This record gives sequence, C-alpha cells and structure tokens, in this order.
Amino acid sequence: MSFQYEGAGKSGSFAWFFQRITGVILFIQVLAHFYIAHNTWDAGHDWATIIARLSNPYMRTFYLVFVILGLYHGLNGLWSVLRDYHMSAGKRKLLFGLVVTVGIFIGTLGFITMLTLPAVQ
Amino acid sequence: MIIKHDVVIVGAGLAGLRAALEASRNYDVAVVSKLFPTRSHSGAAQGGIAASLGNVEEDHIDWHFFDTVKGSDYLGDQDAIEYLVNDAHPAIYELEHMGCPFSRTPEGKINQRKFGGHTKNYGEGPVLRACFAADRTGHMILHTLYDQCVKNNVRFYSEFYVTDIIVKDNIIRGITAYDMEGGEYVAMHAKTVMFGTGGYGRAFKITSNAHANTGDGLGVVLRAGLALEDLEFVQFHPTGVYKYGILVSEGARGEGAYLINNDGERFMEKYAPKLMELAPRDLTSRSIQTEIDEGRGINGENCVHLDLRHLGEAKINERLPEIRSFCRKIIGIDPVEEPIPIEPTAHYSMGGIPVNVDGEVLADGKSQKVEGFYAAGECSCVSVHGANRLGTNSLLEAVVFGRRAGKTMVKFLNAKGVDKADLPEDQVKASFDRIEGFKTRTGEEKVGTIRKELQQVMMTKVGVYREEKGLKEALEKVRSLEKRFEKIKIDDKGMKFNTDLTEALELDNLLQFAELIVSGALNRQESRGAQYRRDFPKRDDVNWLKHTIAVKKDGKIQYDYKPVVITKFQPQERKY
Amino acid sequence: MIQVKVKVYRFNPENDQQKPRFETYTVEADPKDKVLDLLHRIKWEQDGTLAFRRSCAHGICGSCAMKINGANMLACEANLKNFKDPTNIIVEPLQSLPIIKDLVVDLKDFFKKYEIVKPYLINKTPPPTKERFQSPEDRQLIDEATWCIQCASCSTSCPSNWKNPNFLGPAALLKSYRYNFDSRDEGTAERIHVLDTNDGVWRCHTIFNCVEACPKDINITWHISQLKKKLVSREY
Amino acid sequence: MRYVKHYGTWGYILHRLSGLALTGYILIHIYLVSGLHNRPAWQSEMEIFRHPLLVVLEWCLFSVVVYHALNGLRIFIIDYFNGARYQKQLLSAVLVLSVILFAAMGAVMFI
Ligand SMILES: Cc1cc2nc3c(=O)[nH]c(=O)nc-3n(C[C@H](O)[C@H](O)[C@H](O)COP(=O)(O)OP(=O)(O)OC[C@H]3O[C@@H](n4cnc5c(N)ncnc54)[C@H](O)[C@@H]3O)c2cc1C
Ligand code: HEM
Ligand code: SF4
Ligand code: F3S
Ligand code: FES
Repeated sequence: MSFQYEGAGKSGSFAWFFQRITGVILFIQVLAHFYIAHNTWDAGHDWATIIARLSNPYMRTFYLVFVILGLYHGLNGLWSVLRDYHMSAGKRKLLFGLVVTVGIFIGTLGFITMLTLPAVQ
Repeated sequence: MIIKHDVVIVGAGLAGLRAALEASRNYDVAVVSKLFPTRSHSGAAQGGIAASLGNVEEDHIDWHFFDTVKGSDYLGDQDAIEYLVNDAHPAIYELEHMGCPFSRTPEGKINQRKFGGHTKNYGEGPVLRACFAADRTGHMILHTLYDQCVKNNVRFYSEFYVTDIIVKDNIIRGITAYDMEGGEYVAMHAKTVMFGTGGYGRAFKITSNAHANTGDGLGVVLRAGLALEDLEFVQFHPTGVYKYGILVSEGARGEGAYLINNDGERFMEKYAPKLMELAPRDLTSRSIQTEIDEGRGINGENCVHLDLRHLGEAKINERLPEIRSFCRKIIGIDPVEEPIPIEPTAHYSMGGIPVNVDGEVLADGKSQKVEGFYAAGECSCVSVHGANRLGTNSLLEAVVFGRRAGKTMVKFLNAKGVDKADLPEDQVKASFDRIEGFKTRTGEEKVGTIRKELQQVMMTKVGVYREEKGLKEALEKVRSLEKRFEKIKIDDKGMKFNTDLTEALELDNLLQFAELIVSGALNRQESRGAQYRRDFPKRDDVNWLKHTIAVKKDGKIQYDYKPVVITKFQPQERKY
Repeated sequence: MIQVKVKVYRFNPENDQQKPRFETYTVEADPKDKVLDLLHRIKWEQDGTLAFRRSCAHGICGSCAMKINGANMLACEANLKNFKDPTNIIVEPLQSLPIIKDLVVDLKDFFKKYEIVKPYLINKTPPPTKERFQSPEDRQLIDEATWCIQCASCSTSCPSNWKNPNFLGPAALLKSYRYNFDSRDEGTAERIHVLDTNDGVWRCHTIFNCVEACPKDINITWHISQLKKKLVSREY
Repeated sequence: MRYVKHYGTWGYILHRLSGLALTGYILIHIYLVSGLHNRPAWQSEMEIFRHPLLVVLEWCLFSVVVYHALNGLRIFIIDYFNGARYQKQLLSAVLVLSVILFAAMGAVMFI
C-alpha cells in the first residue's frame, strides 16, 4: 500500500462540500428551469419565446448561474469519478487539465451566448 | 530462521497484551500468537471485570478478598488473592485511561453490575462490583490493549504457531514456532519468554471456548518436563446455550434473569436461598445438572430455561445486546420473546502453569524457578481461583498478573544486562523435526475422529459430576486415544496455511494434559469447588487442603503436593 | 437432515499448475446449521487440505468472514435457514485481497490501514487518580463504533475499495471515528489529516455495501458522514 | 462470482451513470444553445427535435434528471441529516417519486 498524505489543499473537502451545495442549488434551479422552459412543448424550442424570455435580465442572470453551477457540478463530479481510479501523477495532471479546459471552453461559450443574444426581430 | 528479541510473549489475549504493554515501555517486545491479537478468546468475555470501586454502592477491597477466597473453596492462595483485589483498582483505572469504553453511571463513573458469588459484608447479599461495557467487556478491553500496543510499536508475529519452549539448565533460551502463512519454521532467541496462551475448553464437547482454545501452553510446558498445577479443576459455566455451548454471560443473571425448570419453578431457591441465581458457578452448574438428571429438564431434554423476558426489551438492548444478537442469529431465538435453553458448558481452567505472585514459572511447582520464564492469564495458576473461579475475576487476573509479569520482566532485564543465554541448536532441531514428523506420518487415524472421541468422553465422564468408575474408564480411553494418535495421518503436506497440521499439533497438546485432568480428578478423593465426586461428596480439609502438582516423566505422571497459603481467612463451610 | 451441495473456492499457490477452481462437496446438515459447520465437516471428514480461518464460532472474534452466496458474512453466523436455497451454498474468500490459500486472504494491508488512522486514545493531560469521567451520552456517541471486530467484511465489500485498493476503507474510517469522537480524546488534530486525502474519506460514495456486510450491524456510513462533516467544518 | 448488488449499490450505480450522462448532455446542450444567434438555423434544428424518437429520448432525459436530482437530495440528507439511518426508505421514496414525475412529464408532453 502506498498511502500518502497529500496536503490539505488537494484533499477533496472543498470538492465534496461544494458538490453538495451546488447540488442543492441546482435542484431548485432544475425545477425552475423545467417549469419555465418546458411547461409547454413549444416553450423550450421556439426561438422567439426563448429570446423574449432571455431579454429579461433576471432570467439571464438565472441562466448564467445555471451554466456556472451546472458545469462546475458536472465536471467536478466527473473529476471525482476519475479520482476513484488509481493513476500516476502525470496522468492525473493531464486529465485534470483536460477537464478544466473543457469546462472553461464550454463555460465561455455559454457566457458569450447569454451575453450577446440578438433581440427579438 | 532465528529471530532475536529481548522479550517474547506468546499469546495476545488480555494477559499477553497487558504484559507486552508494560515491557514495551523499556524493551524490544515481540508478541507471538497463533491468532491475530484481536481474535483471541478474551474478546468473547461478556459480563465484566471485578473491582471493588464502590462507584454505585458501598464496597470494600476486603469484601472482594473474602468472596474470592470463599469462592475458591479455600484452595486459593491468599497472598496472591490479596494482590489481585488490591491491584484491581489501579489496573481498571489504567484501562480506562487507555480509552477502554466502559459503560457509565449517570455521573460519568464506570458502571458496575452484580455477578455470581460477589457479595457485600462477607456474604450478606449480591453487590454491584463488576465493571462492564454492556456485554462486550472482554472485547472492549482486548481492543483497547491492542490499540495501545500499536501505539507502542510492539512487534507482532500473528499467525505464528508456537510449538516448543527451549529450556536448558532451568534457564529459558527461546521458543520454536512456525509461520502459518508461509510454513517456515522459526526459532526465537530471547532473554525472557512469557506465556499467556489461554484455556483449553476444547478438550470438552460442550464448551464456551473458541476452537483455538486448546491449551497449547500447557502441552508445551509438559513436554519441556515442567510441572502443572491443579489441572483437575475445570469450571463448568451454568449457562451455555443448549447443544452449542455458547456462553450466556452471568451478567444476564446479574441483571435479573431467572433459571426455570420444566415445572416452571425458579429452582435455585432450593440450592442457594440467599443468592438464588447469583450463587457461584460450581454450585449453580450442579443445581442445573441435578434438575436435569432428576427429570425436570425442559421436555425431558438436557436443558433448563434461562428467562430474560421480564427484563424487557429496553434493558436487554442496553445491557445485553450481544447476547440478544447471537441468540437471534445463531440459534434463532429472541430472548425478548422466548426463554433460552441452556446447559452447563466447559468454560475455564483454574489450574495451569504454576507461577509465583510475580508471574515467574516454577519448574517443580514449588520453589525452583525457570530463569526468564513467565506466565499469566488463564494458562497460569497463581492460584487466585483455587477450586472455583468467581465470574469477572479472570479478566481481572489476566490484567493484574499480566501487568505484574510485565513489571517483573523489566526488573529482570534491568538486572541482567545485555547477554542472552545461548540457544541450544540440538533442541531447536528436535522441535522442528517433531513438526516435520507430523507431515510424514503414515497411518489411518484422522485428527477429527480422535478429537471428537476425546471431547465426548471428557464431557460425559469428567464433567460436572464425577465418580471413580467413570474416571477410570475415561483415563483408559484417553490413554488408548494417545496410542491411536501415533498412527495419525494428515491430508495436507503443504507449507501454506496448513491448518491440518495445526489441528494435529493442537490435538497432541490436548491429549497430553487431558490425561492429567482425568487422573488428577481421580486422584483427588474429595469434592471441592468445581470438582465434585459423587463417591466423595464432602470437602476434606484434613487430607486435601493442598494443591496438586503433576509432572510427566517418561510418559508417566508423577504427583506432588504443595500447601495452600492461608493468611486471613480460615477455611469454613461454604454456603450461599 | 438435508443434503447440502457446498461449492468451495480452492486455490493453493504452491501447486503452480493449479488455477483457482471450485470444488463441490456434498454434506449432511441440519437445516439450522451454520456454514462454518459445513466447512468443518468437509475439513474433518472429507478433505483435510481445505484451509479457512475461524476461532470463536459465535461471531465475536472476526476470523471467519468470507463471501457466501455472493455476499460477505461470518461463516459462523450464516444460518442455513436464512438462505433462499439452503441446499446450494457457494463459499469464496473475501474479494479483492491477495489469497494465501483457499478461503484465507492476506489481511496485511487491511491492518496497515488500521494502524495509519492512529487507533488509540491520545490525551496528554495527566489522568486523575480515578477514572476520567464520561457522561452516558458521550459514551453513547461512540458506542456503535466500538462494536467492530475487524472482520474486514465491510472493506472488502466496498466497490470504491475494489477500484482503488489504497482507499482506507470503511473499517479504518470507523476506527478513526471511534477515537476522534471519544470525549476523552485530544488527538483529533494529529489524527484527522490522514482522512483528508484523496485515498481517505472522500472515496466513500455512500454505497452502503459495507453496512449490508457488517455482521455487527454497524451503520458505518453514518459514521463516515460524521467524519466528512467534521473535516468540512474544520476548513470552512 | 460477482458480489451481489444490494439496494444501495443500485442507487449508487444509477446516480453515477445519470450524473455522467447529464454532464455529457449539459456540454452538448450549452454548445447547441449557442446556436440561438442564427434564427433560421435554430428553427430548422428544432424541427429535427420534433422527430418522435427524439421526443421520447428527451422524455427519457427528464427521467435521468429527476432521478439524479432526487437521489442527489437523498445523498445530501444522508450526509447532513442522519439519512444514513433510513437510506433504504429514502431510496424507495426517490424511486417512487421519480416514476411519478416521469409519468407526469409524459402526460404534459404527450397529452
Ligand atoms: C465466553 C467466555 C466469557 C467469559 N466471560 C468472562 C467475564 O465476563 N469475566 C471474566 O473475568 N472472565 C470471563 N471469561 C474468562 C476470560 O475471558 C479468560 O479467562 C481470559 O480472557 C483469558 O485471557 P488470556 O489472555 O489468558 O487468554 P486468551 O485471551 O485465550 O488468549 C490466548 C492467546 O494465546 C494464543 N495462543 C494459544 N496457543 C498458542 C500457540 N500454540 N502459539 C501461539 N499462540 C498461541 C492465542 O492466539 C491467543 O492470542 C470468559 C471466558 C469465555 C470463554
Ligand atoms: C439537480 C440537482 C442535482 C443534485 C441535487 C445533485 C447532487 C449530486 C450530489 C450530492 C453528488 C455527489 C455524489 C457523490 O459524491 O457521491 C452528485 C454527483 C454528480 N452529479 Fe449531480 N446533482 C444534481 C444535478 C446534476 C446535474 C445537472 C449534473 C450534470 C451536469 C450532475 C452531474 C453529476 C455528476 C457527474 C456527479 C458525479 C457522480 C458520482 O460521483 O458518482 N448533477 N450530484
Ligand atoms: S465495521 Fe463491521 S464489517 Fe467492518 S470490520 Fe468492523 S465488524 Fe467487520
Ligand atoms: S461501501 Fe464503500 S463507498 Fe462508503 S458507504 Fe460503504 S464505504
Ligand atoms: S469464528 Fe469468530 S467470528 Fe466466526
């Protein structure tokens, strides 16, 4: 067995704690999202409806937070799954970099979408 | 392979670990055990550990002293008992300071319960004296001690089976053993050796003891030509689960459980009107056996009932959870709803390796020490239990005398300096050859069959009640089994975890001293404590107020005797 | 009396050609017998080479944990009447540990993890002449955790442990709880950091296999949760 | 032979699979939503999503969300509110609620 203490910074208590916190907030947001976006079939798919909704600054904030929390929670979850497997330090760093890159890339994309939406008509 | 240590302790029960802890503060200690330490049978002890702390009601060291002497049927050595009851206080407080999780009183003190034979004011009525941790007292102490040994970096050799001690010119040189995992033979070269190898309940068919309790220490000592003391005194615990022998602790009766016969009668009224169910074990076992023999067993079977139902579920869960759990799991009875069928079960050996109050082994049982050789716990005989042990006194003995032996070893090592007596190679080789011999023996006898026959005859003829005829038959049977054992053959010839070999070696030990138990019982023509002879139903202080010392010379048993140490309490008639 | 077919995992590393295999024995049994009784009957009457650990025979020493019909339990407590089909029993060693022989596994790693959590009371304040006081409530807090018999059923049933053998595992974590939550203990600061690593407490994903496997009915997961909370509250 | 799967094991496997699936989905989802900039392209894309098979798939996705969300709550209760003592009852509740919500969503979507 090669058990080693890795130092508190890398411990995982932050990841664990914020997985719960974000999870609980997401729970509320997901309910809200489904109510808002999918109360009828068209509500989620029609361009005009969506744009009209998102022109409301509160809505926009809501979805910006949703994107951040969703990405953080999902990718943190993915990372926690990966950490269950025993791997070399190099491989671990590589994978971590990959997960973070994906997060930043998609996160930026989501932000750009939300902040630069065209107006209706 | 030869391994060197200052101190080698054989056995990792309460006695072994407590001694290891003491010695490990100053010396390099190795603990050798055929089981992983926390698997030792000390962990099965349920009821409690005695000390007259007086946490719940008034109690005095002197009362405890008296009860132990009386319980021993005046065969206990009173100098040793005095150490036992005095050291009880520091010993228990030390355990608590190490973290042992005792049950607590509302004020936060160690809680105490009643136990058989422990009385107030020299026999007036039961007293709350047994410190306990629910019904897991032994388990808690064992684990606490092991944890402390981990802290002190004690070196453990777990799953090493010890086969012999190496003694020459009355000086201990070391031990031989084999590593069960790899099968390698090892000799351990040490300045001091201590035995805490536990009891031998497995010589009997119905027993509360673990499969590993085969009294190896006694076999080893006999083979080395040393003496054993008082082996005829075998305690039968009154409440073993019918057919299984698993113990239902006296703690159950301490909490108020009843013993009931087929007529629904609390029969202990007849036998011990004052203490009732809390009479000492020898008396209670005989009472139960009498009920059964006279046809008042439940449905005519070999058992009576132990009834806990009136205690209520809450109290059972709080005080006796482990008992409830194994009753439900193993026998399929919930003591909250049904009484438990019980019968007497072979439980404890009062006799053993003769030692003085400092734990030093006596080669001839009297005064000749074996330099550097110590023993404590159930395998030893100081003798604090005399002819009958009181419940909760044996955990106490293991802790108190383990501690004392540890201290003595440290003193001895301080005085002795660095050099070890050399390890005679011929003896080591002879011991290894003996083990190897088991693998090459060719015959048609099986270990399992011989052991079963031995357990059967010991149970029926050397049990709660004994008489000359039965004992003679038993002796013959044991001798014939010894003959048959020479033609034994084991299936497993391999090196790795060869339990077939271990069981053969264990049986060899069992047979060695079983003969001593039987002939000792035959020899002692009186009834005292756990030894009850139908043909001699009275205690005979004129002829038998003395310890039996037995040695085996060229396969023949020789008897010798030594007087009982009496300081404060003169023998009286023993009534409860 | 019933006839029980017992399929036993056999492996002897000394015999190189022998791959692990199952051997089936037919044993006479009482419907209330325990699996340990069956194994004894096999060993004593049919095949003495079978190796397994056991001692107390009533669930207190922790020697005889093994996988029976696919789940970890103590052989000495595994009552035939509790199996759906008591006439077909499959016995295997504990999963994921190196096998020494047949049903005997190598527990060295298991106990190394035990030692790593500092399983002993740490209290530097000199003790009083009598006992340290502890209220029944404080005693109750650690009660369940003290029942553990170190049988290893839990750790070898934990999927997280199978994937990552370095995970401390439920048994060691439970032990850590035992001392960290003892009102008499002062060692949390020097003890708790070993839990706060990738192979520590965070590898527990509340799978509850350990709880199902524990023969002492300890809710290990509950205790691990308390440790997690303690770690989090220490930092935030 | 494999280890038997207890109740809690299934809870864990499903949570993990659903979590990973959702993560995959959310990545794709954010990427697709960035298509909102181009109205015609968006509308034609949405036409594809009207395919019955994809509608059913979307419904299934909802079940994944519901299970993961509810079980996530269960884990939270286990960690913070002694839920470890009632994990089985909690899991039963999660499963029952998931099925009910799944059916209800079906009703909204198809009726
Ligand atoms: C079911 C039960 C309940 C009991 N309840 C109580 C109670 O409530 N109160 C009380 O005071 N007493 C009780 N007793 C008695 C008490 O538990 C024992 O007398 C005491 O624990 C003995 O401790 P020990 O250290 O001498 O031996 P054990 O704990 O039996 O330890 C023996 C050690 O020796 C080792 N060993 C043996 N042979 C070999 C060998 N050949 N090679 C290497 N190692 C070897 C074993 O591995 C083991 O570690 C009870 C006994 C039983 C059976
Ligand atoms: C809606 C409410 C949600 C709640 C309450 C919730 C809760 C949780 C919790 C508590 C965990 C931790 C499990 C553990 O550590 O064992 C977790 C894990 C995870 N979650 Fe969520 N979550 C939610 C939504 C989401 C969403 C929207 C995603 C996808 C983006 C997601 C992806 C994941 C992943 C990948 C894991 C890791 C799975 C694992 O460790 O087995 N979750 N979730
Ligand atoms: S927690 Fe339970 S399963 Fe795990 S080692 Fe202890 S007793 Fe065995
Ligand atoms: S099975 Fe393993 S993951 Fe946690 S709840 Fe038990 S330790
Ligand atoms: S033999 Fe002791 S736990 Fe099964």
